Amino acid sequence: MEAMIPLFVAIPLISAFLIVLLSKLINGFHKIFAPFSLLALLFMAVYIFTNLDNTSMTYAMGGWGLLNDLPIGIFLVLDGFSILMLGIINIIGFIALFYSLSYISKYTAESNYYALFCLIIAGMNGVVLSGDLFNLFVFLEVSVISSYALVAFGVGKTELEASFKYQVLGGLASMLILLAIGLIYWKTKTLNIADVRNVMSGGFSRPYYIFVQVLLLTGFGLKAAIIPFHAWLPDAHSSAPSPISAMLSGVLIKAVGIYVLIRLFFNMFEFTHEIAVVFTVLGTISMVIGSLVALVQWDVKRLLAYSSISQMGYIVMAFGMGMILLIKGDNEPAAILAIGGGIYHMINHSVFKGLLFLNAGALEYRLDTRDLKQMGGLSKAMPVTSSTSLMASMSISGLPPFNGFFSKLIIIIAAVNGKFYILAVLAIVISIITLAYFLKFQHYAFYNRTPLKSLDKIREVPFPMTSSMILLAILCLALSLLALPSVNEAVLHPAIQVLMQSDLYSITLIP
Amino acid sequence: MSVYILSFVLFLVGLYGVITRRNLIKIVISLSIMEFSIFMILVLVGYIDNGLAPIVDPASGGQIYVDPLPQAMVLTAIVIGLATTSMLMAIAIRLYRKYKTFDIRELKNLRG
Amino acid sequence: MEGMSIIVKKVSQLLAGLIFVYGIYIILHGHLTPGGGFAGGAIIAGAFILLILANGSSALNLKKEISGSSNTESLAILMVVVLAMMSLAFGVKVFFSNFLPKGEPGELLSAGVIPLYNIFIGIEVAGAILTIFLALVIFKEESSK
Amino acid sequence: MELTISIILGFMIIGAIYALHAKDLLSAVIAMGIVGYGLVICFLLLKAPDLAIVQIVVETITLVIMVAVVLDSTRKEVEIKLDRRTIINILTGFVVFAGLFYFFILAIQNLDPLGAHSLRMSEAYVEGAVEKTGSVNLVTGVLFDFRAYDTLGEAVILYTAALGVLTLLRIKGKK
Repeated sequence: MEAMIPLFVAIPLISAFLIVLLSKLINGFHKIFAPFSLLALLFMAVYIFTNLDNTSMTYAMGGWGLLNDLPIGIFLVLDGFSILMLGIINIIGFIALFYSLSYISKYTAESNYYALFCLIIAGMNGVVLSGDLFNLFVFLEVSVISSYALVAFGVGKTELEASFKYQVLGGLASMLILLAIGLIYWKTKTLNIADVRNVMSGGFSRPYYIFVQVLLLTGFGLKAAIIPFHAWLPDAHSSAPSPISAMLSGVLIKAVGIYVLIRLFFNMFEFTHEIAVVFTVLGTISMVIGSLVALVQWDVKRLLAYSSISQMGYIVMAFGMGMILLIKGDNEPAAILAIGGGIYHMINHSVFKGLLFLNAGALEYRLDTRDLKQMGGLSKAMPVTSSTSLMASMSISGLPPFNGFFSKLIIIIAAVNGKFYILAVLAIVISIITLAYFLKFQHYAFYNRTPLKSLDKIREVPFPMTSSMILLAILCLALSLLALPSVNEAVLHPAIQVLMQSDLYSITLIP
Repeated sequence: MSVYILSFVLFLVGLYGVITRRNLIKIVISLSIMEFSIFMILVLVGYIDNGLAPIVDPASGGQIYVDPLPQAMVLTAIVIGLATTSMLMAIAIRLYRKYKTFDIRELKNLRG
Repeated sequence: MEGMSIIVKKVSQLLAGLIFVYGIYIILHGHLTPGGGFAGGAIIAGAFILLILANGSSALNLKKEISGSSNTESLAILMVVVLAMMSLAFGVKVFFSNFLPKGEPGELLSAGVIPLYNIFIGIEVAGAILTIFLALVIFKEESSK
Repeated sequence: MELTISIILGFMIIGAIYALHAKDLLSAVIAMGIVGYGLVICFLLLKAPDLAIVQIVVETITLVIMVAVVLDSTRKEVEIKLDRRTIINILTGFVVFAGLFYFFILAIQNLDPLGAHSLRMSEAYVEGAVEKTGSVNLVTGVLFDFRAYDTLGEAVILYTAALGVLTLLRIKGKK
């Protein structure tokens, strides 16, 4: 089973190259080949997930394993946390690609789109699997460079400007990350995440430690669009083609932003109280400001983009609370709840935010506008889009019985148990504000009657789009099963375990 | 340590450029300058006094060589830099065709 | 873009040939002397760029060239991945394993698969840089029509 | 050694500042090229001939691309008015930079000074590496054997950029 790990990167790479080569010769090759290769990835992820049972696997690239207990090659690491991320990436990726089959047909150079899509998946899988800092950086660049190109895929004014802004801020973030990697190598003489932890535990100077942490926090915070670093997100996510928005908002900011932050700050650095507080504060600020700005948006996709910032705030806040509780060390159940809630909400958010962006794409596909004021009364004309978006909206604003309700509930219970009463109140208030702006979205898009007169011309979107929306909506309902203790134990527990016992990661790799 | 500090000054010059310049080309130049400074720091880290360039002469033994790993990292980073610069230039030239200027303040379609 | 005078064209043809051969030398000796696939590939791309600049883009059929260079790079990088997975066929469950005999260090034919990687990476880099340059030139030509 | 490199770095900083303030975009691009070539000399002094070759070629190609773009469009720098907001921005920037600079000096205080680097993990890349990989050039050995996976990623990045540039420079986006 270990030999399957590098295939997560190799298969999408090979399919990208083959698509570029063969789509000129064989008509429609890309449309058949790309979904199948992503489906294969999805099956592999599910297969590994069912067989992993609470252990972690490592894979030494090139056969260069440990030499005198030092990792000299590149290690790929697959544990409970990364397999969850792999699952999310490949599920959302497959569904978004299936959706693209009809959505992208109005653009030119379709085959390049599919090739870039495979590259973005390959990059994210590489980031999630990598156990080596520099390798992580390289695959991060693969995924973000293909996302720069995909954001500007329509080559209109807005797309190009958004992509330029995204590239400049992304480039800045990459520079900060590379500088941090250089500083880490300077001190520890190693690049392996587990090995860095082992060396760092032998003592370090405090200013150095803080400087590196600040660089990494800023760099990956820019990729994750936590609030003061969010400036690029609303533009990039709203001007990209809708399946790409679903990928960016649903998966990319988590895989290259939150996932790496959590991995580094839980499993590479020792916890420090300052960083834990910074995490919590940044998360809270993102949560509040993101939702307040979303409230006044009239562009559907900008509204969704700001809501992404707000929901990312929930996740970061949950992990920050978990960190603080772990440092205090007297309230372990609450810490488990907080971290588990964070992971749960991360999974849920990628599903419902992906679905919402696909809904917005369906609206744009038929109406050619993203302005809420020009929509209205679409619930009859587009029943599937309307009903699935209603489910997603209820889910994101935390109404039972959808998945969003349970994950938010777990986070709030954790906050109460951990005596963060203000944060608990804020989380509830923001949840209500979220409900308010999604009610606005529902009302103006699907129920309000006034502006659109030629309603009878508008039909439901084609089959690939409706089926992928329905699939995600079912997933929204199904994921609420994770709230059941037994399912929770099986799915989320390995991931929580990796983060709770922060030494576990380095011990399993380097005994 | 003066070389490291000067390299970091170069980094700050690049950062200053990214923040204050309003010209698309100048922003690209600033990012390249930041890149250069990081390459410099990485190569400086790997340097060893009296070390030889990492090309082994099979005949002689017992020599000190400089650390090859940072050099491999910088090689990778140089190629990444080429990739990002060319992507940025492609977008810059397209934006110029649309707006007839490189001024970033003229790009008005984006808010906040 | 107009071409330059006949003297420049002839001299650049000569020089481009020399640069091309130098690039191949750098690639082939990547495991012995400084340089390798990346440097050599970029040098080869430089030779082509020199020819294009001297002859002028209007004189050449760039549409054909760009699809050729893009195909070449796809094929080359596909070969790199195939080479990386080749060791799976040899029964070792390891990617990027150096499965060929190492040979005598310092000889041209040594270091197992490393020279092969160098060659394919060199072709890929040359193709990629040339594709980027040609795309810029073609865009300039077509959008100014 | 340290002095020579410091002097070259000083020139690079001056070149960088000139590049950011030049009124003519062409001279800004050329000044950036000078900074890049200064880097090549530093690489040679620091015993990194592989990097020097790659950097000199890549820098030349970057320059060709940038000069082509600048000559095709405009050479004029945009006007920056020194109104109050800009001045406040620049001043806060300088405060932040001073803080970062101080922080950096504090952070690197206890790290190895130039030339005192010790090998730990990369010992394996030097000691007996020729027998392990068969490559006399250690950098090539690291690139294509010990860390060949990184190199694959790097080639993929260049490939992605080429594909991205092809995608971005289509004349028509929608059918």
